[in-house]
Amino acid sequence: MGKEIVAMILAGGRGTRLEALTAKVAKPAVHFGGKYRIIDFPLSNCANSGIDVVGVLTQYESVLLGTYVGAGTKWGLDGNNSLAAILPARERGGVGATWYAGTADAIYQNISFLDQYDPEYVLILSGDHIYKMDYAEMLAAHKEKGADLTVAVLNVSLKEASRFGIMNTNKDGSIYEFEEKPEKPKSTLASMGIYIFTYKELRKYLIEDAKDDNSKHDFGMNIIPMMLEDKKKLYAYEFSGYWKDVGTVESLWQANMDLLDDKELDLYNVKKDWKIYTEDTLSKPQIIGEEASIKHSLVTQGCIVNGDVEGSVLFNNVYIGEGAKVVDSVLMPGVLVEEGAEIYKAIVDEGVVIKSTDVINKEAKEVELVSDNA
Amino acid sequence: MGKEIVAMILAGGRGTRLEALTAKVAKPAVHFGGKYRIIDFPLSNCANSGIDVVGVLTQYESVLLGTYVGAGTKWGLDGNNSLAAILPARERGGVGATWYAGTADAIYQNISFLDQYDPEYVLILSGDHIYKMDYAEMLAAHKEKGADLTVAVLNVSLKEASRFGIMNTNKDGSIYEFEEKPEKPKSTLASMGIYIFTYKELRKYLIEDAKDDNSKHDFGMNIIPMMLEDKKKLYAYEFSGYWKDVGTVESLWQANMDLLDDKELDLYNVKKDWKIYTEDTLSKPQIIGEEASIKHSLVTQGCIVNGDVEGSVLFNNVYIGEGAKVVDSVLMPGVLVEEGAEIYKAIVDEGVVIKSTDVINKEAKEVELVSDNA
Amino acid sequence: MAKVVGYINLHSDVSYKGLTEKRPVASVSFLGRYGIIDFVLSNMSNSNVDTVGILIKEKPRSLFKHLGNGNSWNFNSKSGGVSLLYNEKYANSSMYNHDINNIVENIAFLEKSKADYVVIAPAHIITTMNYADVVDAHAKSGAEITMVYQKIDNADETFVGSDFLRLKGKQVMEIKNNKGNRKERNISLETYVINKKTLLKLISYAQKISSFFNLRDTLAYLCDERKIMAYEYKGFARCIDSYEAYYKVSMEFLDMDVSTQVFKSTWPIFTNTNDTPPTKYLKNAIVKKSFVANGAIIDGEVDGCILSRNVTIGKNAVVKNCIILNGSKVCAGAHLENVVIDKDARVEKKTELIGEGEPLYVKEGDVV
Amino acid sequence: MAKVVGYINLHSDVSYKGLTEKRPVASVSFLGRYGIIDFVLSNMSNSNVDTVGILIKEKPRSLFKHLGNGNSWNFNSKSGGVSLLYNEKYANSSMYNHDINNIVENIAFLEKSKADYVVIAPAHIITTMNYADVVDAHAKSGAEITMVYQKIDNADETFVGSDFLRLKGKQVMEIKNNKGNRKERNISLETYVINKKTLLKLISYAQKISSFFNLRDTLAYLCDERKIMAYEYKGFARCIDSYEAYYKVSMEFLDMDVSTQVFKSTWPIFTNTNDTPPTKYLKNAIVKKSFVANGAIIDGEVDGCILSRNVTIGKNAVVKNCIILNGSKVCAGAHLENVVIDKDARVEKKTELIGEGEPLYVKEGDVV
Repeated sequence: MGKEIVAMILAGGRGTRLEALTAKVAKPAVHFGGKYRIIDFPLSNCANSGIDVVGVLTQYESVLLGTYVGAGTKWGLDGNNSLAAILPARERGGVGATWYAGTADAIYQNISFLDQYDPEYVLILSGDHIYKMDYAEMLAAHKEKGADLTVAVLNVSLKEASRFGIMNTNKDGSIYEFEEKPEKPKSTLASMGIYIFTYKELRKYLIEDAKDDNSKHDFGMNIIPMMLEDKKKLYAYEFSGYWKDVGTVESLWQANMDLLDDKELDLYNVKKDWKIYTEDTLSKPQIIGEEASIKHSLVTQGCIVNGDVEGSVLFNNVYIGEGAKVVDSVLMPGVLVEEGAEIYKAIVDEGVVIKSTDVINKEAKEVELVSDNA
Repeated sequence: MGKEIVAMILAGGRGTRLEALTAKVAKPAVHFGGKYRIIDFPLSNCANSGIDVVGVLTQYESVLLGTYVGAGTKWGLDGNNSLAAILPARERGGVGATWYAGTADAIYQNISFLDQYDPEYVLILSGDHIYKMDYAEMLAAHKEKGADLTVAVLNVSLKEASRFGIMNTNKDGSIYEFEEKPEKPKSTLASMGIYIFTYKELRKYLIEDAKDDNSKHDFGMNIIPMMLEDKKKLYAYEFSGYWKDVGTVESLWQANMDLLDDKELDLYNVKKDWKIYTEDTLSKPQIIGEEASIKHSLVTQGCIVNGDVEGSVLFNNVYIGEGAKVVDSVLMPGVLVEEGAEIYKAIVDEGVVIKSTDVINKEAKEVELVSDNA
Repeated sequence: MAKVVGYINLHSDVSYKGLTEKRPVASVSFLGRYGIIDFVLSNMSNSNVDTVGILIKEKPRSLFKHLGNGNSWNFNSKSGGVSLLYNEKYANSSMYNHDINNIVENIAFLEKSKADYVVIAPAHIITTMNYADVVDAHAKSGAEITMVYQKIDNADETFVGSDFLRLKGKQVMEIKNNKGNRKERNISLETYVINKKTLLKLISYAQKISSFFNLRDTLAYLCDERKIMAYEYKGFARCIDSYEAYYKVSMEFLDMDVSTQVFKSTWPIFTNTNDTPPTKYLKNAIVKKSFVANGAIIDGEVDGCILSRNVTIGKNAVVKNCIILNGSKVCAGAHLENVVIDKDARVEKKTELIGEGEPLYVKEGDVV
Repeated sequence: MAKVVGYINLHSDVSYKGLTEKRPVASVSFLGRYGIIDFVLSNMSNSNVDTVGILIKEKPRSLFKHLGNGNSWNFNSKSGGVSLLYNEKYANSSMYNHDINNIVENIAFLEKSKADYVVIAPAHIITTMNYADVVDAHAKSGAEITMVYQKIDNADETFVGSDFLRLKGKQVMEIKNNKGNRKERNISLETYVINKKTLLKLISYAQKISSFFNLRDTLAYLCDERKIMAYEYKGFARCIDSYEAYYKVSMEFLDMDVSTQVFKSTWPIFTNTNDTPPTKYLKNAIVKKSFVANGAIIDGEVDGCILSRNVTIGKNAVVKNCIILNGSKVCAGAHLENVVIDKDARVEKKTELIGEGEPLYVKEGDVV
């Protein structure tokens, strides 16, 4: 019995622009929002969209990611017919051991996984975007248009457009041209790196692309241009709402701050039915001491707060000593801020101890990253 | 809180002597005993011995193995403090992408995984042996002796001894010499490839071995000789009971046949408390037709038998047509034997269709392997 | 499909003599491998109804055990799942222990659901019904209530005591009890699709009429004033409403023409795992026309039987037309015909047991 | 440690007024994040007792939900696990609905276990007891029965109505009710280690004496003729045996010296996950000396409180010395002191509620 749709999450990249934060974990496993890891967002979106087979393609520091994804239990993907499968680069019979060479190559190397489910459609996702999206609606649009490929796009400002891959479309939403980071953008529809392919087309193009030694084996650079050239039916699907590629320390910080200001990403599920699932941490309750002051912040279970916290996001088991000041900062799990220490506009990596005499980034112009892995 | 012991199962090898059976799956994922995969045995042994963190090291065709092991649910290893973690070869921060180069190197590449659990002892297992063993008893022996390394050994016949790695021991069980496949064995204590190391010793030797470019990075060839040279405390732990390394088509066939003859491996749990856990297959009941005859065989759920079956092992969803004859054979999942076909002394690979006019291996001298992947 | 929530309705008067003395009908072993409830649960799962409430009438214990966390039935453990709805308050007062009171006692289950439609189905009527089809037809018809029926021509033999529907076109005019005095009937399969809002109104209305009124009574009472649509189901259906029917339907499945109607690769029947090894046939085994579950060890003659998990048939024992439940042992040389043996019983060496007419029943754990 | 099976004994007369009207003591919310039963379950898990039977007295529904498949308590789902043992037969006859009858009704649980020893512990006495230590001492003493006690010097204030032990050396001579007329007492923590064989004999013996006899009665009856060992437990222990005690012990935890005795990294307290986001503090939040669970949104003043999951405190609301359970909402400008608010209630804008003496109680779902 074939599946209608299978999702493949590209989670192999290191994300070097996140510097020390990805020294020991893959980017999709980076902490976000006081409680989550980035990959919780595409995985929860899959679960909430009713997609029940999800492949997670890994290569860089995949152990934590692999055990984190486990069998998909955290997202409810552990029924008899549902699954989150870790797909590492590996040695294959008749091929040998090969690493993933590009986004398209990674999917190509897992054609036998896809064939096993014989899906009509394949959803390609990135493991490092923060957003809530109903892929079922995108699939409905794909089916309605009879498309070979549907690309989710976001209407960005003209200024930003030259940082993105831009889809130039006709009035009916069909794509006639794709420009990677155009200097003079003709449109403002930026690709979100979210693709729904009709699988038999995808399969054909992946096999063709794999034969081409000059190809970068990349969806944006190779597969989409090939399909446009062949006059395949490519459509843009416009998404509106919060979406963020947290590619840099600055953008990761900003995305955390966005949560404090009620941007469109609603973790509190006011619109119901779209919870972001994550791991359950075994921690004591959040304890707020007698001398504490907390404003305009997210604080999660396991924290002990005795000092002043403002405009900040505190992850699991963070400890803030008396008289300490934490302003506009993101404190990853297990950070210990000793009495009287001060931190401004910083991301503090997992487990770091801030000494009582430390004053971090008082100027607070740029975001400062504090890590033991620096 | 450190774990007392963590188990690491080496499951990366292809097992080329199993020929077509491992064309598309790693050896530990090969089917065995009508219902199981080989890796069910070490994993069930771990679960039954009370070991609750198990790493499974994969490289060759790891997708099926990875999704099969999942989060360890099949073996009950899915509590809040228990885990079966897939550890593929991968790209690491500061190191780059590296394949596993040998048994010791595979463990070396996962030192950070082990460090995370800070175990006192590490149990190294092979993913392709069939046996029931209480590792807790072996650990007790290791602790009692104050050993740095305990090697499980099996007392084999003198004739067989030259096929194995042989441990030469003193009266107190301490190992003074290790000989790999000796022509003239001094003892008959064959290494089973099951090691308990005191972790701080293992860690030291792995790091030392990794620096040596001339090393094969193998436990038997490199680590054990180094430790013997350093006069470390190595002890043999004698195991008695059924144990089989199913390395060849012939030995895999034989191990299946052993189940029919009440050898010491008891799947029916007469000695209780030592179930071999495996995946639950969604199949209809086993249906035996009006014209069927089945003797001296194992037949599992989902099979439909209308013909004659004798001395054979039938896996899930095997179909035997009327008048077909299946003798001394192992039929992997989904094999379809048409009416009137005959099969003698064969292993028939997953999903193979045996045509009604086929007569397989009537001579029945050697075991014949029938596979579509040949 | 629109948003649907399911109820499995275990409130009924069906019982199977000794088999249901200590367990509810829903968890009686069936075809060696299943519990009776697995079929309706699998139908829910295969129809993508992923939130299911089980209206438990009595003896909840074996159901807790059988259902575990519902993973075996393919429900997403986050967005859906199985809820056990038990009416402790009325458990021991039979007149009040009915489906409507159970729904009311556990009303939070229904209220918090965002479903538009509710599917209600019993466990003891075995079908392979796709509720998605019924819901689609229901939605198209514009009706608030749809009842599923099957046209049968042996209503004098099966479904006696069930309801039949008097129809006018596709509308239900009357709901009456099948007394078995006619062959052709449009038999109610006790499967309903009701708009969630309508169901909420219905239960408060029912409670006003009489606190003894169950769902069936309410629908029967209302069908002349409200439009109730009828949906004809043409697939496989068997009503296991007595010990005799349990035996008869079980035996019917040994006919491949019957069992292939139910066991289809596109419509899996889910159940829980038991980690039992394959069945072992020893040298004296002669097995024909039987269903055999895993873990059995057979060294005798078995013909026309259903053997559950971990059954042992000793050397040269002869077992014909029997149903033998989990863990029971038939010792060497025993001779059984037409017998139902409950769990963990033991038939001693050379014992002869032959059921005449109605199959003999051997109690759980008995030694005979 | 030797093979041990655990019973969590929910048979007691303890209740917390409104809080236990619809749920058993075991599943009452505690410290924002837990159910009362989580502490004894975690003790079992941390002591490596991996097979646990829960002797449910009443209102099983919320327990089914809370416990799920037991994974949250770290029980290996294959070799151990949580079994819900419910005594349907006697659920509505209070004299017969006691622990011994429950054990008997569910005797298969005990019989199939291969344990040598049985640990029995209640849910409403909060400890961090390592049962492995008790079992070791029990095994060494050679006794068949061991009772755990704590020496306290405020027996006039706490554990009133509990038992105390009269000891001679390490042997229990008498078991009597603590009437609160003395400060120093060796209080029974209702935690017993009994050899499995002895327990089996004990329950059949108890039934012969009187079918009203529960386990405590039986031990009290027997302690002059049988050797019962006493084991002194010196760790943290609080008895939550009333609404007042529930409030008082909860508030005590806000003292870091108390809570650090219980929350230790080597002794995790397990509970189930609820997938709630972090607590959100808005610009007007002033929070001090409080426990806050995830999912809360706070824009007012909170001092000396325990807030459960998904609580909302509106702008400039003032909440002091309150316990607020899941999903309740305190609207802008309200003023609360010394109040316990049950789940999903709503305190309207500018409402003032002040508990004098005993804390006020606001019912589940109420709007005040």
